[in-house]
Amino acid sequence: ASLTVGFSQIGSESGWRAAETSVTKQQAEKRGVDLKFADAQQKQENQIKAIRGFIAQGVDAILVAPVVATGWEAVLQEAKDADIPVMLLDRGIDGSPDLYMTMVASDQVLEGKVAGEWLVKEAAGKECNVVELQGTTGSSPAINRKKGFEEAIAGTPTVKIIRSQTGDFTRAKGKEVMEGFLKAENGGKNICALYAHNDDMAVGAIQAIKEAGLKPGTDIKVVSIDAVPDIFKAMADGEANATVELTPNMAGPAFDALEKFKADGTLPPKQIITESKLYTQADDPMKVYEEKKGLGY
Amino acid sequence: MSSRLLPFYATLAIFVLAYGVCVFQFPNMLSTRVAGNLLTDNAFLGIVAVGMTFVILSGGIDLSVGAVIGFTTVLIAVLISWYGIHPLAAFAIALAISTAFGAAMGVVIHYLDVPAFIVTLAGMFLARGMAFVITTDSIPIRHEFYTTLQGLYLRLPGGGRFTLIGGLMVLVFAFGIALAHFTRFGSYVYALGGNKTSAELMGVPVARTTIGIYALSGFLSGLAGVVFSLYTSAGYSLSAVGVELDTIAAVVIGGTLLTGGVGLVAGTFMGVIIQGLIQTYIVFDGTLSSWWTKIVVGLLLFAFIALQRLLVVLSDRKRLLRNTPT
Amino acid sequence: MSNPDLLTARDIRKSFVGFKALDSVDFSVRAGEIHALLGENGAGKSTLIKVLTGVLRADSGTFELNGDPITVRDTLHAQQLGIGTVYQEVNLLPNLTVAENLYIGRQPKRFGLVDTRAMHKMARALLADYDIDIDVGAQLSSFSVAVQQLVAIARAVDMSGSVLILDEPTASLDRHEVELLFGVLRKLRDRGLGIVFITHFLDQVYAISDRITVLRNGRLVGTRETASLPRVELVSMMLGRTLAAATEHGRRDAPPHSSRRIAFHDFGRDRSIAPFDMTIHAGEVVGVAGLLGSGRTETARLMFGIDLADCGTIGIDGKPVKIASPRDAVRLGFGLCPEDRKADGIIGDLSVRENIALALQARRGWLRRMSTSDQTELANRFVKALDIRTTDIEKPVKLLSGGNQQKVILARWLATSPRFLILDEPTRGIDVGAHAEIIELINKLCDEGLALLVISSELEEIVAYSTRVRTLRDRAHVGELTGAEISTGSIMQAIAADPGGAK
Amino acid sequence: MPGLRKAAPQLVSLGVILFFNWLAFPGFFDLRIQDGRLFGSLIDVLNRGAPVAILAIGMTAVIASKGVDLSVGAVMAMAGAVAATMTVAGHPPPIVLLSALAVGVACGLLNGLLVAVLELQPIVATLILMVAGRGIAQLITEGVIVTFNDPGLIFVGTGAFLDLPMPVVLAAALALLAVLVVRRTALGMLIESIGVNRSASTYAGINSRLLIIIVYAFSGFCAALAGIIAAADIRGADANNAGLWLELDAILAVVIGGTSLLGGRFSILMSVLGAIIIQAMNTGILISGFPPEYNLVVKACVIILILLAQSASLGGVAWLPRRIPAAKSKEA
Ligand SMILES: Nc1ncnc2c1ncn2[C@@H]1O[C@H](COP(=O)(O)OP(=O)(O)OP(=O)(O)O)[C@@H](O)[C@H]1O
Ligand SMILES: Nc1ncnc2c1ncn2[C@@H]1O[C@H](COP(=O)(O)OP(=O)(O)OP(=O)(O)O)[C@@H](O)[C@H]1O
Ligand SMILES: [Mg+2]
Ligand SMILES: [Mg+2]
Repeated sequence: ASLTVGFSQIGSESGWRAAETSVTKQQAEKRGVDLKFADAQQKQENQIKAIRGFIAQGVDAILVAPVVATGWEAVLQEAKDADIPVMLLDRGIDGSPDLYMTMVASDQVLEGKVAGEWLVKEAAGKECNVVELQGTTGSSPAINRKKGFEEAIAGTPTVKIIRSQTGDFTRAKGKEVMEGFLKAENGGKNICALYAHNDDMAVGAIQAIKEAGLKPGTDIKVVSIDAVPDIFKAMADGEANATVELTPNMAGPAFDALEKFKADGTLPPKQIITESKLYTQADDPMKVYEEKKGLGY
Repeated sequence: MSSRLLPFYATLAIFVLAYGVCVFQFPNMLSTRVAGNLLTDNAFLGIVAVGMTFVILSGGIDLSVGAVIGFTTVLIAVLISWYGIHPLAAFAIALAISTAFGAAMGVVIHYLDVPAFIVTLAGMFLARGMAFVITTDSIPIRHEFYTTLQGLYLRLPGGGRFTLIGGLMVLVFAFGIALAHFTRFGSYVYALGGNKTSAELMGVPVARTTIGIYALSGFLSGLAGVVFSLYTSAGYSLSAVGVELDTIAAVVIGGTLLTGGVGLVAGTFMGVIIQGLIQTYIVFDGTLSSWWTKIVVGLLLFAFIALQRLLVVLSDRKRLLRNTPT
Repeated sequence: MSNPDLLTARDIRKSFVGFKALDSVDFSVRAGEIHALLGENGAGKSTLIKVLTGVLRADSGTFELNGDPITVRDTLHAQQLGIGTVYQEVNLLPNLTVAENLYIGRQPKRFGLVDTRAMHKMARALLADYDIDIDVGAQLSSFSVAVQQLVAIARAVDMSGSVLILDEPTASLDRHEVELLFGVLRKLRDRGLGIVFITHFLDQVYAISDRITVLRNGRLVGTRETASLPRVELVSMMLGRTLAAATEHGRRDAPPHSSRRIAFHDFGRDRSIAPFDMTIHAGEVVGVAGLLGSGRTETARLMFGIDLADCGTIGIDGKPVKIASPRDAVRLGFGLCPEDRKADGIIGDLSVRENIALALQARRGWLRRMSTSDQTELANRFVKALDIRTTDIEKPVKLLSGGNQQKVILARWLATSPRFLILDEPTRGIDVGAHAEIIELINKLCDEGLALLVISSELEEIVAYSTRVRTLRDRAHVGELTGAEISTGSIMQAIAADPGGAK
Repeated sequence: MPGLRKAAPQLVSLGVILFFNWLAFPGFFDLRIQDGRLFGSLIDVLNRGAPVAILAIGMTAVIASKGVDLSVGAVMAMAGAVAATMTVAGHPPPIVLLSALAVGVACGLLNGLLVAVLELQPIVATLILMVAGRGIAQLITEGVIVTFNDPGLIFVGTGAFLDLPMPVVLAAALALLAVLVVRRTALGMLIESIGVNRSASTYAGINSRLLIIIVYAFSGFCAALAGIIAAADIRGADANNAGLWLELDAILAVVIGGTSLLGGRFSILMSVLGAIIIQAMNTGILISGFPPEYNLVVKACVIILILLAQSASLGGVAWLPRRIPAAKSKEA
């Protein structure tokens, strides 16, 4: 019989998230898995409800993309009591590793670090004032990507963050906040680089930079995270410099592990960390753009 | 009396009908597990909704509840995890603060005559902002007491659990019903919602009642925060975002009029459960994409409200004919 | 036997922006007396009551209760001091039950919780004094204005330890209920209560009061023993002039039936009012009489398209027309002054000017706005014609006294130069002067060719202006009196004919 | 027009906020021409405030009729989604704009029908579309940000007219037009009348049902316009985030502008002023350099201060004696 798997997704707040959902669905279809999808509309309580619902339905396994690291122990214990394996996507949880079978995630701190290291190299010892567009206040990618970036530039006093505000992970806020930064920093002349916690904010900020009469990518370097298609277009136009990939295919490895486990009981490793690959203008951005376009970003 | 209960019966009838439809489609939904989950998963929502019912009955609104829940979870987590305070003491502190916060909003609303919508909107910003200021990290709570509390549940035949927090919600509803219908405070609340000027002329202590109502809502939001922190064993500044709208929807689905003065606490219980049912149904269905989820929730919301209106209007007509006084 | 003063107010002053509502007024009520407080609309009677009971704060002045100086903090405090009050307009809570309205704030308790059973029992006993036997657990809003008024009175009476104040309590009551109320008041007076009674019905004043205080334009005119004050003198005290004997109108003769007429045929609505026929000619005043709940208001609502008739036809000057909404009615030149002016009449926050222009504007459509100067001109004209007392026409209409609000609504319809005007209790809460003016106005209007349908509980008034009187009973039109048949006696007989039909 | 005296608390609030902005950033009032349009923080305030101002214009009418429209944020997302997908599909800008605006009007009509004909409570009636509308927007874009490059559409968001950014021009034009329509016709008075007492208005022969539907349709139109501007500004339709929570900002703007949530008297220009005040505060927070954790706390404090100022200027602060509103004692 084919497997029935429940997937509790956070929501559809960004293009990347939508891509992850559609890739997960594609992966399930490819393997003949019957995927039960539940969108939590950004709410942890809804995710918990969904997991409980999956348990009540008696699914064969549960995928969860946890909206936050804490707060899962009770409900995952219930799943465990019901002998339903749980696999975490995107991020780990705070709690005993016994509660889940495996976790497929990127290293968010590493993502920030990769971006930071790229910038340190790019600045090459010259003075570089960075403005930072943070993700949604309190969200774990915002916290971790900030942390990783700060770690990477910690040893280089010439590279420093002069302004940091939240752009809520959205294009519109990214643009608005960047406009403010530009005004406040002498029309942008004090700014050497922009670090955005996701590409959407970077795309918005690029427009703000252009409208202020500066050249994004040259006057102000732009580095961001996620690797959504639109940023590759900007890179192809020379308006963005680098992005760190966060793959939307978290479910593939999870399904692989599940299938193996169901076949012969092999337990997968507790952590499957996806690659945080750096893309720069040198990586033929147009080609990547074409590849990524169909993934449902 | 029957006129007051009418929307409640309508809602009850709709719920039974809807549950029947669900069970017909997914036989698994008729289980103690699902029933137990409905209570546990909606416990915090139910508890704030009781407070919100009082607020709305009095003709006001409280947009701050979700943020107060978030703030409370953070405060409790910080008190326990960082300062090593015993959870019970942390609960007491959190409840005291949330009650005072509600009372303060009540004071502003009454004495400065500013619309509740705006005062509580500012309250929402403030509570959420204070949570951010304390910490933006999500903080796990590891304390034996928590484990003990979480372990307290009745196992129902069929694998369901009647948990402590589910039970607490039921208690709060019982308390709310008693408060609304069997105390003077309750009649003052209805009086304010019916007509504030008349209430004032009839000697209802408007200031005391208004402040009491918002303090109650603050207290119950704090209690919901406690429940939420038990539910997740964590404190997180972004928890319970948007819960105010879910709560208002639950109250309104339960037959309470936003204009105030009309409604039942028991109806709110039905509203909460109906919302939980909608979500359970969507999870069981499992084919809806993110966007269809929203659309379907909207449509179901509409269906419930329209059906309820229809029932009320129909029986209202019949009633008028009978109840022609001298 | 002059009893001691119970509640005394001295040198009370109260100003609202721009003018003095009370100017150095002295007032006192003795134990064991019924004291009538009289004056024109806007004289300041209600304001005085509000100041006495803590709703409004006087600018200056002193109060004494039983000789002790007091400061009434608020209405609750007034109640605690034993002052029970019924304010003008029914000020109860429509969404609460009758019993809750009677006992809010002092519900009986058992084990710390409200004892609903006991409360209902007490409520039934209390209302029995007023001959009301209703389900006290039902919402107040499901009862007629009259019942609500009686509930308010019963509540105030029950709460008044020493002083009872009634601000126009009889406005929506009919004779029977007024008699009951008076019986209760006399009993209370004999028990030693001081009762303040505001009304515009002079008959009632003479029937029940011991002393009379008259206010005019916020000033005290005087306090007199009722027995020694002739009616004519009282009226001149109130108005500051003598009233032409015009009130004592002779009955009017029906005008020659013209072809200009409005005809309702077989018009009715299931369970609301039985189908009836009625033809009203231009220049005619048809009075409508009936007991409370007999279906008078229903008739008006049906004619004006608020409720839809489910059978029957309407013809204007012989041409069939359709009325599916008040808007249709207005377009055909109908107008309606509703019974409940607070809920259905005034637009409280809008100015007197806008309230007067509203119906005309609605008929013109939103595109053809009346210019502000036209509106002002219109409003000024009617303020003068109807003697509406207001400091200026930009004042929100809710700040006007009750009687003046009524006149504003009348002005709203007159401004549309209607062909057919329905007045539901037009003189409710209107002072003697204005009362006479309105009756005169009704007569004048119908001389000008207007067709009028006037609903009123005051039979003398109906007799005074009606060319025909339609009588209603149990939601059906049961008869019509014309010409010489019209007298209070014959009307009484017609509307109460069936002893089982009404209370 | 409302006298300056009536607008005093709002103007003072704005002045104080701008003063603090200037303290935080001395270049706040600098203006220069950049690529044919004015450039500077002050312009940013107007430009960023434009969508909320436009929403507030529609919202004012709705609130005046004793309603409220929670769906405007979702309608923005829908209109943006329609505009973007149609543009990407190659339709010319005029058709695209008309279609997007038509979507907004249709949404408004739906709200209006629910409120006026089914007589649902406005908050609930519009909550339905608030939830479902965003879903529909995402359905249209399939959850992705639909990016476009059509200069015509982009002009609506980032172009300039007389050196002023288009959003500002559009908001100003709409405000003036709305004020003209509302005050030069009887619409304003009739809406106020319905808002104060719907029953009495109906008795007076006003077609309150139709008017309510019109008011919601207008709000839908405004929301669609704001949605088009928001999409054009970022050259993409972000169905997930466009207009998110802006309904609250719009309501706040109306209330700060002094229109009562209980319906009745309203002033469109004051609501626009309210929107500018909110944006001045937001921009101030952005350039102040405070860490973002403090954003909400600052915002809350500012709102409370504005309300205090307003309340005090109306003589509402009566701490000591119990205040029974004399004006209300006659009115329900
Ligand atoms: N809150 C207020 N603000 C301004 N003016 C007011 C206010 N309340 C009452 N007035 C004015 O005070 C005057 C006295 O009003 P009041 O209600 O006392 O009259 P009244 O004698 O009771 O008349 P009626 O017989 O019509 O009820 C009126 O001119 C009225 O317009
Ligand atoms: N919405 C309602 N709910 C319950 N009862 C109602 C309602 N509307 C009217 N009634 C009742 O129907 C009866 C007939 O009403 P109607 O107003 O026509 O009588 P009326 O002869 O005009 O009496 P009144 O002198 O009280 O106006 C009244 O007793 C009234 O209480
Ligand atoms: Mg009066
Ligand atoms: Mg009547």
